[in-house]
Amino acid sequence: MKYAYYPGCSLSSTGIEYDMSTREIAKVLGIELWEIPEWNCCGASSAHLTDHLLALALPARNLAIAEEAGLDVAIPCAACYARSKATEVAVNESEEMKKTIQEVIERKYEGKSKARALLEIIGESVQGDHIKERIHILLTGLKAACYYGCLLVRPASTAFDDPEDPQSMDQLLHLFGAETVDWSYKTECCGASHETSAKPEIGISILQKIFIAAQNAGANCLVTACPLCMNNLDMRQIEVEKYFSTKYNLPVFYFTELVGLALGIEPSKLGLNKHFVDAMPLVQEVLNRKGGEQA
Amino acid sequence: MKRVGVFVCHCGTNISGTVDCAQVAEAAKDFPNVEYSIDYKYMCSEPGQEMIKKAIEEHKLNRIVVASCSPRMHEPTFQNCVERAGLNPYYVEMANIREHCSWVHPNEKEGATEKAIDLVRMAVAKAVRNQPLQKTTIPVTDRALVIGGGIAGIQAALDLANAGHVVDIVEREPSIGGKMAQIDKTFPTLDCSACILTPKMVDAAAHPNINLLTYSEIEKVDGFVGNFDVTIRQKARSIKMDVCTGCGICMEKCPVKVDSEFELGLAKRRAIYTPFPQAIPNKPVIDREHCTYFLRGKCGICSKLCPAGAVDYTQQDELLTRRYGAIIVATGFELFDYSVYGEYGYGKYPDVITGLQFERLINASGPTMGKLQRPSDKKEPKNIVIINCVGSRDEAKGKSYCSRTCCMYSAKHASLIRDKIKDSNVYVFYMDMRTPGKGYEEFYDRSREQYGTQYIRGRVSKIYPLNDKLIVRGEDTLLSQPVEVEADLVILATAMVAQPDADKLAQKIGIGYDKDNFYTEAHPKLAPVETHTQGVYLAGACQGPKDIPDSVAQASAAAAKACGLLSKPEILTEPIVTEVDEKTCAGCGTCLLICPYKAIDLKTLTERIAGEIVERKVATVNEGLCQGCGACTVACRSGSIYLKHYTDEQILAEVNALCL
Amino acid sequence: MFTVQESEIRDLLNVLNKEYKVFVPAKVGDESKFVPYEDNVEFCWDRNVLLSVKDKFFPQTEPLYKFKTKRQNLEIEPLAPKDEPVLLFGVRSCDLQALNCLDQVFLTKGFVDEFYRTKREQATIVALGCNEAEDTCFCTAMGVDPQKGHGADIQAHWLQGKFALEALTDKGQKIIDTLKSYLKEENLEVPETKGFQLQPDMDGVPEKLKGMFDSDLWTEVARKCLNCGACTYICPTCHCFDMSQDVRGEEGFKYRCWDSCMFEEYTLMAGGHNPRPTKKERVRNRFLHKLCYFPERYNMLLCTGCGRCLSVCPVNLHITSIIDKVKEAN
Amino acid sequence: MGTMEQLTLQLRETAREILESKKAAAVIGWEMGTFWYSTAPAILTRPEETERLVWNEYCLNNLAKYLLDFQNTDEKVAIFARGCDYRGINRLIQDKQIDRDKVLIIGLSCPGMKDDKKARELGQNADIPLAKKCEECTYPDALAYDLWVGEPKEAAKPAKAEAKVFPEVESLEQMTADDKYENFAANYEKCLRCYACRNVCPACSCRECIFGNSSKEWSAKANNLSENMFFALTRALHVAGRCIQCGECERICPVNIPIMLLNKKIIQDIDHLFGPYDAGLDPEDKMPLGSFEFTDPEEFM
Amino acid sequence: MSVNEALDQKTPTENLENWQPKILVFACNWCTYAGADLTGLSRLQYPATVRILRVPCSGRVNPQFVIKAFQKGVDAVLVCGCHPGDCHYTTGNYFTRRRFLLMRRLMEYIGMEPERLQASWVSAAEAQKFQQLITEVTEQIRALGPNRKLRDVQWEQWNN
Repeated sequence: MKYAYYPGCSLSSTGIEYDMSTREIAKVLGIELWEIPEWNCCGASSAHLTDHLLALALPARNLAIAEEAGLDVAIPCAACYARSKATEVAVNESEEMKKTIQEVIERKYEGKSKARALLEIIGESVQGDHIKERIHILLTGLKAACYYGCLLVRPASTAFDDPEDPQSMDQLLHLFGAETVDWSYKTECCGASHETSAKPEIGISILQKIFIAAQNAGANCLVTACPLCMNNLDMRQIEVEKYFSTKYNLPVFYFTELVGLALGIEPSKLGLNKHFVDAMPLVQEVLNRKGGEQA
Repeated sequence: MKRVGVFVCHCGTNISGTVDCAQVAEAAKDFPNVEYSIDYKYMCSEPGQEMIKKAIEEHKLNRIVVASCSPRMHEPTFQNCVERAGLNPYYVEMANIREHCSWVHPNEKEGATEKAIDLVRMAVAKAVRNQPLQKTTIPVTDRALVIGGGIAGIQAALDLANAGHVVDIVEREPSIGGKMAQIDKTFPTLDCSACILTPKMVDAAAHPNINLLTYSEIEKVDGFVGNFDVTIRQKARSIKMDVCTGCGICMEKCPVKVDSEFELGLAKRRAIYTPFPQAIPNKPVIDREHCTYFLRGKCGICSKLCPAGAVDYTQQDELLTRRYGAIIVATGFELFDYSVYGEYGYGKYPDVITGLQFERLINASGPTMGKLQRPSDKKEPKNIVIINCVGSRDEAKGKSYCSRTCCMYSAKHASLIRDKIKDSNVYVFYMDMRTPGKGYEEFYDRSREQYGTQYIRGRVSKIYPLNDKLIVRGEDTLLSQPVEVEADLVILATAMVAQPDADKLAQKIGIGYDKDNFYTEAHPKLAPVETHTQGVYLAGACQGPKDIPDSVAQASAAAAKACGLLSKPEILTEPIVTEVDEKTCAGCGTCLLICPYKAIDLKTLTERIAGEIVERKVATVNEGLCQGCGACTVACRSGSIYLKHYTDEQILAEVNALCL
Repeated sequence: MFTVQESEIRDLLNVLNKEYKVFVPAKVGDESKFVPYEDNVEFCWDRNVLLSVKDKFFPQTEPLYKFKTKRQNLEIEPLAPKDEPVLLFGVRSCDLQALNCLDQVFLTKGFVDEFYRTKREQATIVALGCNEAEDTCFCTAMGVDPQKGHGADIQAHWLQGKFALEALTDKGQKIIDTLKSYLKEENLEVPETKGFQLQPDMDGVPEKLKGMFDSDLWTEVARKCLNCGACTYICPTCHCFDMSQDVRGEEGFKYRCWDSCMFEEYTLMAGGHNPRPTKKERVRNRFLHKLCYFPERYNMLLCTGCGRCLSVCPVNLHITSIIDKVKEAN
Repeated sequence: MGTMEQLTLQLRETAREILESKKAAAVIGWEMGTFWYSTAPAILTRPEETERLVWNEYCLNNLAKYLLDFQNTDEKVAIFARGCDYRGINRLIQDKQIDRDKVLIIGLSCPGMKDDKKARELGQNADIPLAKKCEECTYPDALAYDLWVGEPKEAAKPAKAEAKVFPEVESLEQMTADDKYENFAANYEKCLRCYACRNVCPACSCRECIFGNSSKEWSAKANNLSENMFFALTRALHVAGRCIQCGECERICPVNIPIMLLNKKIIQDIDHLFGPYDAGLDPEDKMPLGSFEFTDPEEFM
Repeated sequence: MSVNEALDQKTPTENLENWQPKILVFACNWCTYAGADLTGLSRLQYPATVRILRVPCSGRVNPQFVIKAFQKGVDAVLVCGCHPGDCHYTTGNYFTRRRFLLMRRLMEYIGMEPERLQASWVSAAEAQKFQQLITEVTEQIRALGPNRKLRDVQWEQWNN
């Protein structure tokens, strides 16, 4: 299967591990990723706060290039995916909006090339038993709290999973032998940009609720599919621990990193060594178990 | 020989102000078949009508054309006038030269007069072709059927019975009482629901004119107003009603325990059961799906223990067909299935219950004998959250309409809890408080001020369990900040929806229903309890969400309407109905597809054709059902079915007259 | 015999057109019929026209008189038939024989139809011989000479690219005299018409048919008939008509229009009884009328073998096979 | 021996066996007509008559409507059925004029019949084109049958339904209003009102047609352009949603009026307005003008 | 005598100015007829070119009446009824909608100007809409001039 690949700004910077692990597991899973040449920023939250047409036009250019190549677009980051999906729906729903967008980006975009979340694509590509031979090690010992965040499965009308109780990441990890916990903060807000705003304590209290819920559910790590969630959960975990003088020690993974691990890809290639909350001990633990329970 | 009289009315100056009535009358003289033509100031007045009568005698007229106002206004007047002069009322034709002519062409005098002449010419052409029509009578069987034994059905039946009519109540459950029997107190007076309901149930059971057909369903409805042939399926109770004394021994000893529908899953019942203690008839029923005897042929304890020997496993469903003059549909409502809401836990959390389940918990004859306790751990709840508009006013996942009653019964629940558990905190999440009835606003004020219920205007976005509590996250739009309540119990005020099989019953009876499967009334303001099908009336929540006072009011209204119908041995039917020319009808059945009233059927005709006895199918119209819309006449290619008073020839005559 | 080159026929017709309203057989779309002569007309000399000249004398719809009713009294205003000298150029023998049949009906036995008569008198007919028969033709079997038109004023032949004219009546002679300048006196040999595929043997058939009213031949024959009116409306000899009126208020026109014995309403009586209720009776009546009743009354067959009914009938029900079956019937 | 000759023998054998064993009171097929290019419907009741049956490239007539002649007998009637006959039979069943269990359908695989009028012009050994109606045929074979003549064939499923478009209707639609009217008037100026198109049409099964009954005042017996157009438009409306596109009306019109132009226009409009629909495929389906949808297109708001 | 020559006698094209279009309106008794009454009650004006023919339901209007009307010399036909869903007989106008969706396309197909056959749902309360509708249709038909198509001119042809 071939997809146009839209990494987005985070995956070229703070979310580099997401990009590295995505490319690695794509190779193994036989998914060809064609990075959109000169892709432009998707506008994320800042665009649609300022101008509706701008918010729709920015992702439209990327989709248009993908459409010229006849490919759907694989989008790892939840925010880029949400914005691209909004554009695709807007163009398909109203002829008149399609015309205005085409004028603005000076390209043809008919809405045929679809914006697809990477989680959805990977979920589909591992169906069927051909994946069994590819698994090198089972992720036994991992008790993951899958954290979908606010954008990935909303709005309900275009979501690819249940907005209240999403299961796609849980099922994916089960395939690779990981255990996931049932907890109620799957789709709660991660504080987004509040940390950097005037009142960081709002963000910190939101994060604290997530960590407590995950701990109560018995999880020993968090798994996410959005660089901003990763940013807050991983980077700010220490800050929250200091603020509330408590210890969570919950490493945070991108689901692509765990899939890579299970496929036997070398941890450093997946960027597992780049986390703030040191993830290596847990990774090592899982790897050590490798001897016993080979798939 | 057709002799037409034309009478042009001035209507004071309403018509003559623009139309030259004398010229119209003059012009009408040389229309074909016109014998007499006159214009006069007020045709509809007493002298005007006298003039018509005199002209009929003098000139032996047998067709009358009145050029005046709209027939929707004075057609009956002139029809009666002509009838008094001994002429068939359907020989009258009106030309609307006021609303459609003089009033709308004030400064085109010449054009208006010419138009008036044209309209009179059309009316004359039609009148000449009009046939005498007689209003036919159809017999009315003096017996009413009430479908549904809830408060609405019971009230309607009592009113009809007290008016001296025989009434059958058909109730699907083993006992009458409906949803009201499950309710603890009723707003706004907080008087006990059973106390005001059970007496009426007893009256209904005891009333000589009322027959209760419980544990029965409607199988088929044929016929038409005054003559509905209804087939009722009396499901086998496996109990001989006449022998059973209702002592209840069987119910104690039956080994099988099953979720009680009446208790909404909060308590169990036996395989042989009565839904609730005050059930009427207070005789049990065997639930054959769960009774061991019926499943594996063993047990039979109840029949052994029954002192009166009333248990009879061999009983079968019985089909009973009776003829009724009128039908009152009072099948009530069902609660919205809130499991579509992931926000409230998809129905997984035991301590999230519906308003009706709460009514059972707090009801003295309920599973907990009125002691409010959490279904999960039976503890007494302290913090209770009530959420309004669950499923109502929500086009995305629920129903678009407001269910009218939830605000009031949520206020009632809050007051009851606060009254029962003094140190409890009750939070009600609402969007708008709707208190339309008498004493309703005061009741809401009392629940807030006197009972101390805390009303939070905002939606609940999520409920999730934390240890043994339920965290209710919502928003207070008045304080514009998020709100979180650690609740012990959450009560959802779910929407009122139509019964799941409401559309099937509607199709059986032949009445309309809307997109939410509530039955459609003939006219929302002018005929709220009637339906488009003559003789079928509506009462209670089956017509739309409503509370007990409105249901009872509608029940009495429907009973009054039914009395109006049943009080007469026969009723007159409108003669403008269709008729079939059996000689040319080929029995193709296309008209059957068109008729909205199922008034047309195919019958077999035996006749001699070219020396052979032959049987063939032809259409036949049931004059009682046909409302005279005429849609079938257009579908009939050979013109074999025609609408009296609006036949093809009559309408063509008008079209031809238009262009002479 | 006088001849004119085919190429000059248009000039000849133009001359005639000055004095008469000339009609010529022409191809119009997929059909062929007699149309008033104009320069751009596409002639149809090689075969007989589909629509015969019947409707020039007996039009499908013809107003007879105008009436006005006022209360009880009635005024009738007859419609004067238009006097318009007409010349039909190129009428085949079978159609002329058909015209002869119509003459019997409309002009003899003590009743003369004025409308028909005036049109018949005003018409000058130039017959045209047939060189080659179509597959559906069988006029010789019906006693019609394809090379000699009955009752024509001039007999023409289309031979070797020329038209040979021969006067049969003094009216025809006068016309030939007026056209002298175009004509050359020469005698051409008129060949015998060939190519007849159908040769029904008519002798004894009318008498035999007298006794065959109840034969079940008719049930068999009528099974496939659709009972449409195509054969009767295309047949040059069928002459049945119905009367109707076009009324506007108190005035109206009474008019005559073709009717077909194949239609159920044709014999439907007021009370609803129909002496010919099914298509068997109607098909039987049509053939008996043509081959038995008409000869009995006018001793002339009411079928001239033009073959139009055969080419038009949707179910290939044709008179020659009926004649053969009648011959075979015992 | 071409397959058609073999099939003719099988046809006769099947018919003879049916009549002898009294499985059906009559067999409806085709027999040779006067000329090599003409055939005619044959309604046979005696076994020896089955020798007349034929199956060649000129079996053009639609046989379905002859079943109406057997309405009053309660024995079965056998009928050879190509695709258009089968749709005609369903048309009569859906109009309740015959019932399915009184008809013995003998399916035939139809190769498409030749144009008999062209055959008469071009002669025997010329290359004769298919009849117009067979060129446009969408269902050459019966979709359901009791017997089958020729090599067994599993019943074809109805084609994937999508809205049909007819080129000649499209081209007519482009013309200006006056040209369209002139074309329409020129066609119906020729009409003789012989009603052959009505009598052959399986969708026209009224006991008494309004055009055959002057008491109905719908039409005058006079033959003028206006009345002819009224007849044409009314018949088009009467068969709307019911015409099975057998093309017989156009084929047998004595004056070659392109009658199907009206029917095809209505069929095309029905497909686009109410969803693709082929009349006469299944007697149980809903006739477009005998039903409605709440979501029908709305142009009159 | 061609169609057009005959018609010239009937409506000579010279004096087109004082020619009044003749428009036939089929109005259903429960909605549009009542709406027209309301237009009168509210004294809203519209041109006197329209003749309203009352039918019980728009479902009663046979498309053959429309052809007959054009034959007799009407210049335009308007079929009016209740809005779908409001029909007094519950489903009458749903059939009207299907019949006249087809009929309008058929008439346009044979060359009739689309403005000459229109359909519109007018409820008993839409007096304004009825007035506007009649005014608009009248202007459209005045622009088109008298209708020559489908006209029965036999009467004129026989008269001279």
